[in-house]
Amino acid sequence: MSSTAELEHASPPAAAIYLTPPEDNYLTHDKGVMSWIFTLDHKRIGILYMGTVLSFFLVGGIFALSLRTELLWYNTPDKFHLDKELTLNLYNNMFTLHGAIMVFLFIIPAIPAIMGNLILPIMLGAKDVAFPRLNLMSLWIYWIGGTFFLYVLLGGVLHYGFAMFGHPNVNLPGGMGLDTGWTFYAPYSTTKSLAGVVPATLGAFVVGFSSILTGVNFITTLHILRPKGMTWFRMPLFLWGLYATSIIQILATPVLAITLLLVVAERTMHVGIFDPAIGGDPVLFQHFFWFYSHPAVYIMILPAMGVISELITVFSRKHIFGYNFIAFSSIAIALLGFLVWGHHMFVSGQSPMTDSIFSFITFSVAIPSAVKVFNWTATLYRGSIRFKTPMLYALGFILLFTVGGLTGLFLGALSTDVPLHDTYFVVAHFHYVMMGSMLFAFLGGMYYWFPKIFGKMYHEQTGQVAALVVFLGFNLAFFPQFIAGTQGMPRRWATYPEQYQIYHRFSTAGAYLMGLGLFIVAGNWIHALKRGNKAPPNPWGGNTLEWHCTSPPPYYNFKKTPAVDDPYALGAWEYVSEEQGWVPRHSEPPPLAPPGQNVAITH
Amino acid sequence: MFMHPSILPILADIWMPRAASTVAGPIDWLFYFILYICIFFFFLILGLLVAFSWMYRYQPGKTQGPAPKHSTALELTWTFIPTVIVIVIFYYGFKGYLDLAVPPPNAYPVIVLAQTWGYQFQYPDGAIDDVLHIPAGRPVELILNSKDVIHGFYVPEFRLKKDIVPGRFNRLWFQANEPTEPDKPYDVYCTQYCGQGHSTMRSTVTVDSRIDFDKYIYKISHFVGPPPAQGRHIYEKHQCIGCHSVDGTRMTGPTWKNMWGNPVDFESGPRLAAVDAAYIRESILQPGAKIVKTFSNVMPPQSLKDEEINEVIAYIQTLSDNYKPPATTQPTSGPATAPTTAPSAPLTASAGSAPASDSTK
Amino acid sequence: MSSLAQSNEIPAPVADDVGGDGHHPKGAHAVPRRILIGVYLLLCFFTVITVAVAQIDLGPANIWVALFVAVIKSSLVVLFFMHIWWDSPFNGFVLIAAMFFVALFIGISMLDTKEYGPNFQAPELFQELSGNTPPVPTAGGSLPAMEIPGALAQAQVDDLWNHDPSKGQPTIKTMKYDDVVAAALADKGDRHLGMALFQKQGCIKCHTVDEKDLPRAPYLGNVTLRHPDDPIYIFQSVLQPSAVIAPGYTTNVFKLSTQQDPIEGFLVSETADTFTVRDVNGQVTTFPKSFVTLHKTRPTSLMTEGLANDLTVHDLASIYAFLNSLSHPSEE
Amino acid sequence: MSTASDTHGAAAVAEHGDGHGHVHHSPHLAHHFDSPEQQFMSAKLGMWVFLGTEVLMFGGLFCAYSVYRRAHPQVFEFAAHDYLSTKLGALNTIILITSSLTMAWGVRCAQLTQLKGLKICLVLTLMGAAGFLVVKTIEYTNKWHEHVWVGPSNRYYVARPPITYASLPPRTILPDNSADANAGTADAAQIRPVASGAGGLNSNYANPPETVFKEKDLTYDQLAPADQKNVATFFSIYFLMTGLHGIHVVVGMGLITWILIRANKGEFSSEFFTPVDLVGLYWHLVDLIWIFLFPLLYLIK
Repeated sequence: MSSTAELEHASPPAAAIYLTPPEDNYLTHDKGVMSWIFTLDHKRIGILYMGTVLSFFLVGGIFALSLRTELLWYNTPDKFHLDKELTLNLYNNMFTLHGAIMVFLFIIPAIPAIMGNLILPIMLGAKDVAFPRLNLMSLWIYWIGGTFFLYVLLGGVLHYGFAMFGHPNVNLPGGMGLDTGWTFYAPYSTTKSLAGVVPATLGAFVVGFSSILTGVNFITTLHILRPKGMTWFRMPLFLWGLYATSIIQILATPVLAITLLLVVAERTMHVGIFDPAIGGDPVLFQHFFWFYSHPAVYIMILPAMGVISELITVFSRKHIFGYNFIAFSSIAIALLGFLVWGHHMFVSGQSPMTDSIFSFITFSVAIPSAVKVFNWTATLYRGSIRFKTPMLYALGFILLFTVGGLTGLFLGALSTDVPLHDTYFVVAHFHYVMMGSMLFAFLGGMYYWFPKIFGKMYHEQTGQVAALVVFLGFNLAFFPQFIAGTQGMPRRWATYPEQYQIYHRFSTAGAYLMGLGLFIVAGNWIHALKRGNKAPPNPWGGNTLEWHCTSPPPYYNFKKTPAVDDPYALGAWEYVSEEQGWVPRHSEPPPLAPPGQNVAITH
Repeated sequence: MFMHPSILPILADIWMPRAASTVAGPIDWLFYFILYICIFFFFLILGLLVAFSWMYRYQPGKTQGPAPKHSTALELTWTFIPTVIVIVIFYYGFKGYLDLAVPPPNAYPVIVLAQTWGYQFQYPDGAIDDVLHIPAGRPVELILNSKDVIHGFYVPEFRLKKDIVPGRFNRLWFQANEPTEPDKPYDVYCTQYCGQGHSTMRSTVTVDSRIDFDKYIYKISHFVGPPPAQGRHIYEKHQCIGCHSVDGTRMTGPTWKNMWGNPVDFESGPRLAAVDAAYIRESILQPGAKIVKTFSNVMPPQSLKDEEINEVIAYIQTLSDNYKPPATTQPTSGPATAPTTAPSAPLTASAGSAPASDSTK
Repeated sequence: MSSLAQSNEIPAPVADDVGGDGHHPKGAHAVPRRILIGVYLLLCFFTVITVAVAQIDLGPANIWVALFVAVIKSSLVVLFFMHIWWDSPFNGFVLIAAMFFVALFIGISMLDTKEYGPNFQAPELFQELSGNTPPVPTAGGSLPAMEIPGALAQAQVDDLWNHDPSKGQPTIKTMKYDDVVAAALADKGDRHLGMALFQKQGCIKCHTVDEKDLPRAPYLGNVTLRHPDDPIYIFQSVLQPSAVIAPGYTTNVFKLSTQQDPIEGFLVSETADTFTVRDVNGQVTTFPKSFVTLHKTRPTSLMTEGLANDLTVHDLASIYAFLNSLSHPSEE
Repeated sequence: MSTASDTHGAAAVAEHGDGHGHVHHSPHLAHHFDSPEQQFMSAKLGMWVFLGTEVLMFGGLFCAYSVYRRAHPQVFEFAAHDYLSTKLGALNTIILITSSLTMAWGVRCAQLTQLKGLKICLVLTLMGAAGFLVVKTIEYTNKWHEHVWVGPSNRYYVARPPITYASLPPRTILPDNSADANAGTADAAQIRPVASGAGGLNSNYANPPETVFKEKDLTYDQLAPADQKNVATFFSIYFLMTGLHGIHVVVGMGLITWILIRANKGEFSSEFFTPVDLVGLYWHLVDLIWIFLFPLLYLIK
């Protein structure tokens, strides 16, 4: 706790803002496609990640909407006189690809790979991540993995496209869609499934390595490249979140890799580790899979929590409350997250002893999460809250995460989990946590750093409206699923008893509403990119280091690294105007920079 | 000790379905206990957010009061309280789970045999059916096996769920005290994704009074009829009906209509001039041996006795248009007189006939 | 290249929150020759050791010894070949953390698969906690009392017995089997008397009528459902117990190499390597087939002949009426 | 965690503070580092973290190994004793240890700018790796000729649908359609524990029967039915573990060759030997994993 003492006597921020002329920032530093594909600059890599990940998000979203549409009627195949076999298979493919693409290609890389790459080094005061080449490699690996999934996708589209017109046997080699569920449960995935399990698992395998390399890179960067004054307890909480995430990425992902390799081996060579027909044990597969995939949930949520910590404090103009507790709770969650995987297997025939142990540890994870929520709420106390778009998302995050976390109590308790397991209650729960919370943090962060990354301001009101639409849509889509689940609606069902139809109707309506909101968001960003106003270096008055350099940042982030102190001493900035944003207190507002000439604001 | 859901009637109505088993009580109690905790904390957080957002919203000219950066006392408080709460919840969950885990020794065991995509329930005396009947007021233990992939067994009204894992023998037990209303059985759902027919893999469970249950068991365990009728019975009770149609419609497996005696093509290997007993027998015992063209092998090997296989073959023969019943055999659908060794209860080919013991009296 | 050009005039960020000696950059320590050689020899030595130990049969200890040696060897490699001895401790910490999580993973997975033993029963711990403990098989002789639903008090039994209308009529042992059956078929019987006889004659000692009881003989609670309109079967079972033996109630006799007196009873089940037998006292024994020296089945039932000798035809019919009433309580 | 890392930057600062002029002119210094030491340390930390992931990846296979060995100890005794040659295994261990030594020596040479020694050591290491692969190939070919390969090409490969409770022996001796309803009540309650014996319920984890074969070696026929099903599984695990390790050896050879080429160009000196050190670490990890694989696979007796 010595660091807290440091924070007390933190010197006012050195405002060594170095304005490079606009035509020399990382976007304009080099020209040409090659300069992007082979770039070693962490910001450009982040941008490339952003493009790819968001396009995969679009694909996953389209699947989501289409399967919600199929669920509008409890008996879609009969109602429209469709080929039953075909419709069911199609639905299974839709929810599987929705899950697989969203989890492996969107949620996991979204915040670490996009925002981590864009922001981490600047926030840390470094010129780049520790291993720029490795960073570029992880991007390429991600692309390769994505191609595997695209291949599976294409295979599915071809197969079912032709099947609809009576040619059921058109297949790409080993790639007719994917119908195992994103969990690849054996023995279905290793024996019965006729779909493209091998390419899909290989894809996830490859993407996993991209995630590992990112983790290696971030951990090394955070350990070695911390500049003068950046002690561990002066690191912004977003970096703590990324640090915890990286730990999970490097410790858990290799196990996923070996698991998927075993699935491929099982399917191609019948090695008999998971398939009971040749002496294997399906439950062992679940141990393997969830040893990665439960910590993966924290890969998704921890950086999101980091983002929220930044947003809350900046937009309530107030020092974050309980810095140490938030920081340590991130690490605690990361480590405890490794000890709870078995709560995915309470009804799978796991031994009662193991069930009980896992249930107990699961509850212990609830505590640091609760601590975070209370700290964020307390940060608002006596603030001066500005409801900019990022702040709306942050508040939305807190609510959704509260719901998601609390409903986790039902599933962590052994006896109540029994009726709720594998029902829509679980679906709603993890969408509230993974989708709701993580997506809200992601959008909030995107809005928050948009001016810094692109040097353009988005349209505020549109952003706020979109935020509300997304929030309403989300709750309308997923809250009814809690009720449906409690009433007994099992997950992954293409057709279902009629009594659940009403909930599905609401859910689908909400999904569409949310889709609409997201389209507004996209429109807002594209419009901002094309003709948004020029962004000031510090539009929000944040005090973390990325706000100490120009927007967009120069190629090397900092020529002279600013002295670092308490990242949340927001009092050091004062608001000037839309054009100039916030500037260090006690300094005359800088004259507007004439085009093509740089002005240094000195302290 | 149970907090009755009707404390919050609205909630009670929309959440859990009616509780029909003895294990449901504690589970529901814990559910509503947690639910009230959730409601409290959610509105606590919501209230704080709204209050703070309003009181401390940005107003030009309004200066910002001093606020603490941290308060260890506060931190410890809101670390300690959730800890206590989760420990309490864990305890009750653990307790309820143990009651679920250990069946009483006198439980009535029923074997649940799952395959893609249907259930088969085997009663201790060997009777087999595709729907579950259980005696009221008596502990029942289900022994869950799967023939192929992982399936699930879920009865919402009983608050019971267990995966059916091939190679393992998961068990669950419960006791249902109230017989179900006539024709209103509870649903059985498959909750573990098992492929194409996952969402159509459903069955029903009926709670009978003791005497009705005895009658039911008697009825299904003494089905007697000429071989084709027996074959039809097996066709219905052994889940063939799930994948093979008898009216020519294409389902997961080839239809049985007009199969007998007609040529058939295979995915690999020479074409079979005419379907015969040998081929059918092989297809039942080793479904993967010959796969009919345009179909894929999702059928698990069936464990039928020889006479049962012959009965199925006899039934399949009757399904071809050019089938002429031998003069000695009776029409398959009509009532069949039982051999003298069997109880003199007139039974029809389908198990849905009148309960036997009614006709005996 | 441009980067290098630029890097020259850039005063790069440096860490200030750290201490340490600047002269030997960590990990850049050149390992002395003798240490390299020494470690190498040690490694070879331990390889020989582990192979040698494997030849000795220590039972389960073998694997632990082998693992212990392997740990020693690996730590030698890590410490000296991989420089951890001189390197920053954190690098070693990374490796240890990785090992720790592997141990965690293996440990818990093993815990589950181990816990999920071959025996179907949940572990005792859970049985005690949940209070559902299976019944202790009753020792020979002492029979647990079994109750008929609404059983009669001894007084009522005696009363019914004393006022048996058929008193004085010829008893069964004086008649021919066929006459008894024919007469009994004609008689409707009195189910209350039947109940009394069922208790008095001690049928209830073996035949259960409540499924909650552990049966020592065929369950009679629904016998007339199983044999509808077939009183002859019942009569025969009473008069000539060994004529038809209910399936599953053939008496098996096993002589075991391990004990003197044979085990006698009903064969409950048989697996690839075991028999399970329940004797007339309800005691259940399971023993491996390899112990069996002699196995034969008795042609006769455990139910002794002539239990009904002193009864009359009316009594016999009454017992049937009683059993029938058990199967159809509705027809009160 | 923080203290450990903080000692990292130390050298960097100190070194930088000493203001060695040559630091900034080092041709190998990337723009975002301030001193070669900092760069060196981050490289090493990164490598160690990566090695950690390698350990966890193999950890998955070790987990499968442990679970199946615990469930089927006799299978492992039988298969390892009859089909794995301790001699070849031990030979390979020695070979790998030696190559580890030469690699470590190579690093030493690089640190002392003895390029000739470095090249010799690297060549020796390469030869060691090649030798290891040769021995492995011999073992694999033997397995191939003995028909104990992976999956169906394994002579012990048994594929039958999972045993179902209904098909267990006890049900066959229950009356077929019983005249005896209590066959289902008390009887079945008694059946359960028995049926779960050897070869019965949960064949995956059934304890092998207590009949002890300690005196003479196991034969396949002496294995419990449940175990016989898993002999092929042992070979699957064997091939997966050694195969994945072999792949790492091949990758290592590639890396060493790359280092050798760079050494030929004389790129390494006491100023800059990071690549040699990192490849060294990788190679030692490969050795490390084998140190565990050898007793676990070859020394089961």
